[in-house]
Amino acid sequence: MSDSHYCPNTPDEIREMLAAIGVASVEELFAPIPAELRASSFDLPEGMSEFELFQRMQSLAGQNAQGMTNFIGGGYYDHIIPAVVDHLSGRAEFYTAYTPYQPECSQGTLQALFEYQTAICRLTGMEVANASLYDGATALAEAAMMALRVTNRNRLVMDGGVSPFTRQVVRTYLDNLDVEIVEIAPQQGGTDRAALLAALDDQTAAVLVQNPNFFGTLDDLTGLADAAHAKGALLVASVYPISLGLVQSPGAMGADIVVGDGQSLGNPLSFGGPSFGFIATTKKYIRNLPGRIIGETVDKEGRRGFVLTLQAREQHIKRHKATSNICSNQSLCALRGLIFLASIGKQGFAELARLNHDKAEFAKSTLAAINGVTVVNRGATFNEFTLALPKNADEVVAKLLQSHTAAGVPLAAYYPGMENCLVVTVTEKRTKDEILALARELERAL
Amino acid sequence: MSDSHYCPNTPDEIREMLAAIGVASVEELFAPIPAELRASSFDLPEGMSEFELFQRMQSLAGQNAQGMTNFIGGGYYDHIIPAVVDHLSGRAEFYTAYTPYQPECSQGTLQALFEYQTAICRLTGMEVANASLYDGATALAEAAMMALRVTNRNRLVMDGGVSPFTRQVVRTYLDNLDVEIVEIAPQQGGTDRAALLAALDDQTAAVLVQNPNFFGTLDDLTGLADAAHAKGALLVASVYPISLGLVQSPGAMGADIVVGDGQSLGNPLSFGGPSFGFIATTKKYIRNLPGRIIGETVDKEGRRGFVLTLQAREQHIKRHKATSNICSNQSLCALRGLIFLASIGKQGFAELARLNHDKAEFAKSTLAAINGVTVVNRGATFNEFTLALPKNADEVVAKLLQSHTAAGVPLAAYYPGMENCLVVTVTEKRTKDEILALARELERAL
Amino acid sequence: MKLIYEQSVAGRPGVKLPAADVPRAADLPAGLLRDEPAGLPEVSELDVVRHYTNLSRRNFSVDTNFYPLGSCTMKYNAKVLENAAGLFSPYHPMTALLPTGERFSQGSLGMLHELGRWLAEITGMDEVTTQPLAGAHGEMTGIMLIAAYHKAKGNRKKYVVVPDSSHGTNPASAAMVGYEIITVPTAPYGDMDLELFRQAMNDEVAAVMMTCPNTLGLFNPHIREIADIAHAHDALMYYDGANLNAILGKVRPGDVGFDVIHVNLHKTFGTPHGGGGPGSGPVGVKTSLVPFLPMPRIVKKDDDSYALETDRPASIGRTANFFGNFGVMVKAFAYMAMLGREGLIQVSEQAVLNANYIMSQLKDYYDLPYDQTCMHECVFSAGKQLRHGVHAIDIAKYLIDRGYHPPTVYFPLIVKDAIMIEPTETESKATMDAFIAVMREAAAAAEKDPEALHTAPVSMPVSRLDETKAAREQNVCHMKW
Amino acid sequence: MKLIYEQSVAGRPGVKLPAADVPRAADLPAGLLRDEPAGLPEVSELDVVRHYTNLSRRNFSVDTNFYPLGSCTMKYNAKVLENAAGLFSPYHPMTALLPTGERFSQGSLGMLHELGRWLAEITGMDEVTTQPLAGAHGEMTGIMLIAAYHKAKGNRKKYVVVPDSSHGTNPASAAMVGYEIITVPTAPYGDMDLELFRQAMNDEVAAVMMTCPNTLGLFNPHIREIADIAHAHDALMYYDGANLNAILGKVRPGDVGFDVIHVNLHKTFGTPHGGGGPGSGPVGVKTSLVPFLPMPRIVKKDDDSYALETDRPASIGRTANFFGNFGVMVKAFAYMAMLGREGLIQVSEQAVLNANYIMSQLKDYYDLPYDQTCMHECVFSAGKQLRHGVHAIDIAKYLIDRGYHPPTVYFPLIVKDAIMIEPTETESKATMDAFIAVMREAAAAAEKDPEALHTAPVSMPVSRLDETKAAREQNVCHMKW
Repeated sequence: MSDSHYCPNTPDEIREMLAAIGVASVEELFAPIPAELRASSFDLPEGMSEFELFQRMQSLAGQNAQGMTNFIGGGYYDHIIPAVVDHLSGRAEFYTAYTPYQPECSQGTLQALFEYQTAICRLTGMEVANASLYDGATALAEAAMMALRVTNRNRLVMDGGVSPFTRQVVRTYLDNLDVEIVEIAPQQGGTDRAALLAALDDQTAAVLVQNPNFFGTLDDLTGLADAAHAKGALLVASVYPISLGLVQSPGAMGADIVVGDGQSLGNPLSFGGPSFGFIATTKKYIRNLPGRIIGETVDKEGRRGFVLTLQAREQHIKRHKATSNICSNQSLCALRGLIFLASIGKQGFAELARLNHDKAEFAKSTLAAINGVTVVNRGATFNEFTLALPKNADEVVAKLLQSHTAAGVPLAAYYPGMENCLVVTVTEKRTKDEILALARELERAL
Repeated sequence: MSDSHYCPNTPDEIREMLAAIGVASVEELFAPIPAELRASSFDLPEGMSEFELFQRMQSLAGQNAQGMTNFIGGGYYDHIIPAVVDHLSGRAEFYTAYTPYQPECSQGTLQALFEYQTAICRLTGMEVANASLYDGATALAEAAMMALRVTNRNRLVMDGGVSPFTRQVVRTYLDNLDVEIVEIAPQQGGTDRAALLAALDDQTAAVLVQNPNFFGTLDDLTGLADAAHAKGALLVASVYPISLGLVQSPGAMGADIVVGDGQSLGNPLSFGGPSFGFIATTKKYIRNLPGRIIGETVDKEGRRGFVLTLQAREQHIKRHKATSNICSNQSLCALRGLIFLASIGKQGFAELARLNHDKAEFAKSTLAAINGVTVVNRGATFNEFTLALPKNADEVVAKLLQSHTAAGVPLAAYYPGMENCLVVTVTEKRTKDEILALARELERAL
Repeated sequence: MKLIYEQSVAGRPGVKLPAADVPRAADLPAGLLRDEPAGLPEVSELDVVRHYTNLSRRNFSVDTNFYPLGSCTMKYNAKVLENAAGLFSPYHPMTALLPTGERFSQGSLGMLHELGRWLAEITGMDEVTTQPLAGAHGEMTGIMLIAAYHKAKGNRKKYVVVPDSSHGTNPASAAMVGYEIITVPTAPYGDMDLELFRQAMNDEVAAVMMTCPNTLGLFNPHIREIADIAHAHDALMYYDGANLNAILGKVRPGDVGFDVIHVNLHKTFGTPHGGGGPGSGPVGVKTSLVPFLPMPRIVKKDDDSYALETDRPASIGRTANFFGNFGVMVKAFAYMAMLGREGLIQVSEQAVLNANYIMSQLKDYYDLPYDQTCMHECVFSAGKQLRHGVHAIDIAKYLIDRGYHPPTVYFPLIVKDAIMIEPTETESKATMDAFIAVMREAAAAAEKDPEALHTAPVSMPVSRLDETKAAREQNVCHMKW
Repeated sequence: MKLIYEQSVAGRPGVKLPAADVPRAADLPAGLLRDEPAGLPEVSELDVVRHYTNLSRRNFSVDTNFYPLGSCTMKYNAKVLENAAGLFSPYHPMTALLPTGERFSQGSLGMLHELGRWLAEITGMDEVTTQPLAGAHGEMTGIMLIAAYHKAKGNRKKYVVVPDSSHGTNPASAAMVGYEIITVPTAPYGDMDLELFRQAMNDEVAAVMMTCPNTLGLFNPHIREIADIAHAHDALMYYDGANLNAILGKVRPGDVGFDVIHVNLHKTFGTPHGGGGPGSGPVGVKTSLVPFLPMPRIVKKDDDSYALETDRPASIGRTANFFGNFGVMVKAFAYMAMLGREGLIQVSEQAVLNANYIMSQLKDYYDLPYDQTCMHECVFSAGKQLRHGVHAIDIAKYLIDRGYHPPTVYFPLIVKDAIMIEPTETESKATMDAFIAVMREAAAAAEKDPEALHTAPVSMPVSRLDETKAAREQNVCHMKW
């Protein structure tokens, strides 16, 4: 029966098992399924050996363009990943385990996730974090729903500087609920603070912002937090974690819930996933957090140990009254984030952010020196900035793609009226030479 | 002082340590070295970050020709390596440990090497094997020296079908000893059996043969073993392990010492190393084996365990009277070999050899059908065969290299008079299409 | 073990970064500048390696232990899949979204498209979205699609029906989309009570969510009748794919009346569970729901190239930023390609054989509340053992000491002290026989020495942990408050 | 744990092979055909994975435990080096040996050439061969080069001189090349007795083999004088590079009179030890020995390309098939490139600091037969503990129970119950302090409870093993005899 070493039982063993069960054939075990319910088709290719498979996968990967120089971000960032991250997250005991339901034989995962939660709190300046969510976009949607629960209100004010993809996710999540979402159109790549403040009212559950925003602009959220709080609303900030090596923590700026995407912390681009979302808040809201939470405790002998805690919020116990339907987290990706942060370290993380900033500022001034090119952002940016070109940015980007330079994200598709604008991303992996080459190519294309 | 995370101590810690030692500076610790002995130069490049390093290494590797289609062997073979081999030999507990001097905390390595020794015995049809030697060539040299010790004689008869590289290694090893080596020139790609038998005398310690030989020719060694034994000499056979899935074991053919290179068992080509040499013999010669040997025993509670055994043969105890100067083995490569064999399995290993044979026979008949091309080998071959071309093989190979086809190993450099001859290797990784393409290219080049 | 933070030494340098090849930029304005670096560890690379290597050794996992965690399908994850996923790690998802960018991402887009086609064929659906990031995310997406369907038709719907044996994610996902939940009890024969279901149904029901085989491991033979009843109310049938591993090539949910399905790639298609994720939850739908699928859609053009379609006015929008958990999908795609048609059928046959074998060998030792041929998992109760004061959790902890990851316990909720065993097809008879022997020992120990079970486990770095303390103290971050 | 063979089940299939795309060939002649398949295991991929994963967990290793094994330089092996070596895995060594083949292997040849240049600079030698496969192999190669030198000059040489503190490989390697050994005792001050050495020297001595710092961890300040004496007899000076980690950038053996050196890349240059290998043992020589280096030589041509030189009539030939343990050398090359000049100097400084720190903290607890500033390692004696019947081995086994790999014990042979500690530069003060505390505990336990030390270790899968039984029974292969 078996020619696959993934189904190891031999014909003899299968015979013995059937005899022990008391049936004559494997097919007999499927007897509970009436014939009229049987599959009408199962038209799939023939299997292949591991060697043939790997060749096929190499061929598929080879159909993507090779050696692209990335000046694109838009939520995913091309950062250094120290070799230890792959090696340690590749430990089978981590990646072939599951949710640590049985804490005594899962202390590896549990302690690591507790350390991860700690790292997120320390980065964001918050008090509590969960063990990770799916990604940054769904994390903002969950945070929005959490704010609705916490405040028992039904109105959200969302800044237009939040990634258009993420805004779409938030809208999709809330579409069937009785929630009003007010979006504030950005101005010159920044928040229209006056319009935003004007939109706040006493039914507003939260203000949702992104910092740095989709244009790369940084904002001091302190005033916004105060204004939101004055109306009884929460400030929910989505942040780019690498920026937190340089930029004031959202906690210090007064945010009530902080979310973000952890891809830039040790997770490869991998065409968009998997990564992880993080969410952190203040201790008073802990019972409203979605997702798994790891807590410290002791065993009967008083030894420190870690467990899944506050599970009464969750779907497997609370079912439809749970804080979220989330069951899995992105444990392995969060572990990668933790190992990334631990190996880069406290000073290294600050240096990394600084290096990103320095490279981006160099690129900004270099590109802005091109005739007809101007910087859209008012004020400071981190790692990304927005240029206004003297011609349509879509065309320019398409042209540079041909020489395998991804020059930036053109804004036509996302911000009507910004057809000539381009968001350029510069991480620590981009060299001065690559930046200068981009400038030359861009100049040529204009 | 430190900016490297590989030297972790901080300036504060260094100060504390210096104070504890009672010196004022690290330099003071080097005071025992007189100034006139200090390094006159240390002119090395500046260090770099991990990221820059990996880019440099990618650039270096990229300076090798990419996508070569290998029809070359000559001792190293392009075989399938199941993914489990990398994953399991990549377990840090295996590769960052050292020689299992302390058996209680080294049972992983020890049991694995015991299983490896068993696998080698079963493949070769011998009774005992050591825990691996450096490579196949040095294994033959060690076997030759072992035969000299066992027989207390000083003459070796070495067949010219042994790889020319390996023969050179044997000669180099024995060059300073009082040993005569008689080499028997091959005929038509095979052993000149009559000449070899005629060379045997009662001072001959051993006959050294390779099976299949450098031309790919297989030989039934039984008669040779009998003839050697009749003169009191040993038969030492170097074998290609993949062939042992199909070909009679050297043990069954009467060999006294069997060696070979284990690269083809789960070790990558890696420009020629590391791989491992194996050596196996009969139980009566075990005390003459070079290298580490693992033995089974029990602990005080009667539990099975494994230890380094018969260490009294070895250099760290016997010093200049040791059976060899060998200290390390190629433990990790041997482990790869073991995992390769275990994952391919008993039937799979036979199938693998058959697949190699079928592909090579198909290639042989396909290439021999080209006008002017003939097969040199008389009798059966495994995996490799030798063609006589109608023109100089060096030129043909150089030509095909330009299209990244390594068509085979031309013999001019190794066998005077065989300037038109080419040894072609075909493993299970070469597809029918690649073989047909080789035929087309070869035809075009002739 | 100490926390990594407790190993931190001020000034210990981390991984070296590339040297700056550009001038240092001006500082950010004061209000934006962080006042002090985040309190990350200051440890050497060796510290990191030794810490996480040793931490990993405190886990049970499929690669180290038999892990018959029911409902989670903890099958062996082929190593080549890890290598295959690595091939795609350098590709940026935004590339495909740039003008003309699709042509630079044909490998990735093609893989996703073909994966979707295969999943559609396997489940009997018409189209598939690969965007959902996990099973529960797929459920929510599926319910959103159903909501969009009803909205487009002008249906006024308020309820989602689930059996009481359902996974908690089912009602939770429906609630996330704003539905109220109607729960239908399980009949003594182990399936949703057909009569009670019929009574529960009304025109305000948007969907019926079923797991089939259900969480008792039983296949519901009335599934088509249930679908007919639902459809008569224009309620759509949602298939929770958690147990798909039982029926590959045997039943296609789309054939028997389901309209929407999510597939847990990490369960059925052999991608590793990662200590809790990442998973991946593609959703398949019937034609009537295709207009509502999330954006962007990957389409195959006439010239066999792949493109992104964003002009889909009826779409529910986006459920994630990009294309889903791509790396997980690469592994699932490779898994399917490697096993192929026959291999996948064999998966279900052997999974079902293994589960029935374990059931047959343990039913004399543990109560079997629903004594029928099971599918890929079997659910016992520790009822017999309860008489000696031994609970399912005690059996579980005993197994830990014997080197086995426990089965799922206390789920499904409808079975008292449930013990839910799913061996999967990748385990051999030899492994199961050893497990069976230990389970029988546990049953014997429950009679003879219940106290020993109460104190288990004793062989792990920690014994049973105080969960109440954890919940009370809420110490979820290593920090001075 | 069971052996993999004991898990074998007849008929269990292994990894699937590619389908044959060619016709089946005729069978081999009967005499050549194997009569039955070799008795390899018949196990599933999961069996293999679980078995070797769990076996690996029965090892101590640098990544899991402090491993201060003296003379072995068990430093942390940076993970990026593994990745770097993987980049070169597809390249066939024969490619470079084909006609015009060098131009298709410029990356590999260039790496080897540059590695050789760096090693020459580090050791103060003129040229380097990268062919030797391990330290002992390098020693043998070095002695062969010396023999070739003497032969070419017509020198009649018969002896090689070694100090009694030398590694066993030194005399063994010299003996392999046919030399007789003269052993010179160590003086009370911890170095080869200069006067006895002078007396031992004669014109038939081919070479003097020194380890410097020696196996006591001490640097010999008379090294140049020794070299002068040797050279006066036209004996060459051989440097055993085992302890090179102590003197990077501080001393170059070539500067102080050595003519030949081997370098253990796996010790000094951070490549992992692999459970016993592979290592790599490049050999550096002064100009006078260059003509004898093994073939092929890698040379850099005027156009900066790399080529192989095979026409070297004086060469000793080959010591291995190809270019040495290439993959190991990639790691060493990457290590040197990453650390750079300053980083390598720091390696030795910190290695020496760490060793002296441990020495200073333990010398009140253990006998220190040579109480001087040490280099990268320090050698204690368990003399104090012997008075309570506690041997070095008992201390070692106690350490195992406390999670430390023991230091080297009973070597060098000239120290009674030697305990040889080499922390390496990659360990932090914190790690060493914890180790020091446990070593002090062991010393205290030796006085108070020697029996506890005799029964250690108790925490491992096995306790002390019966080595006599192993040697007597010689059960080295799982097979019915």
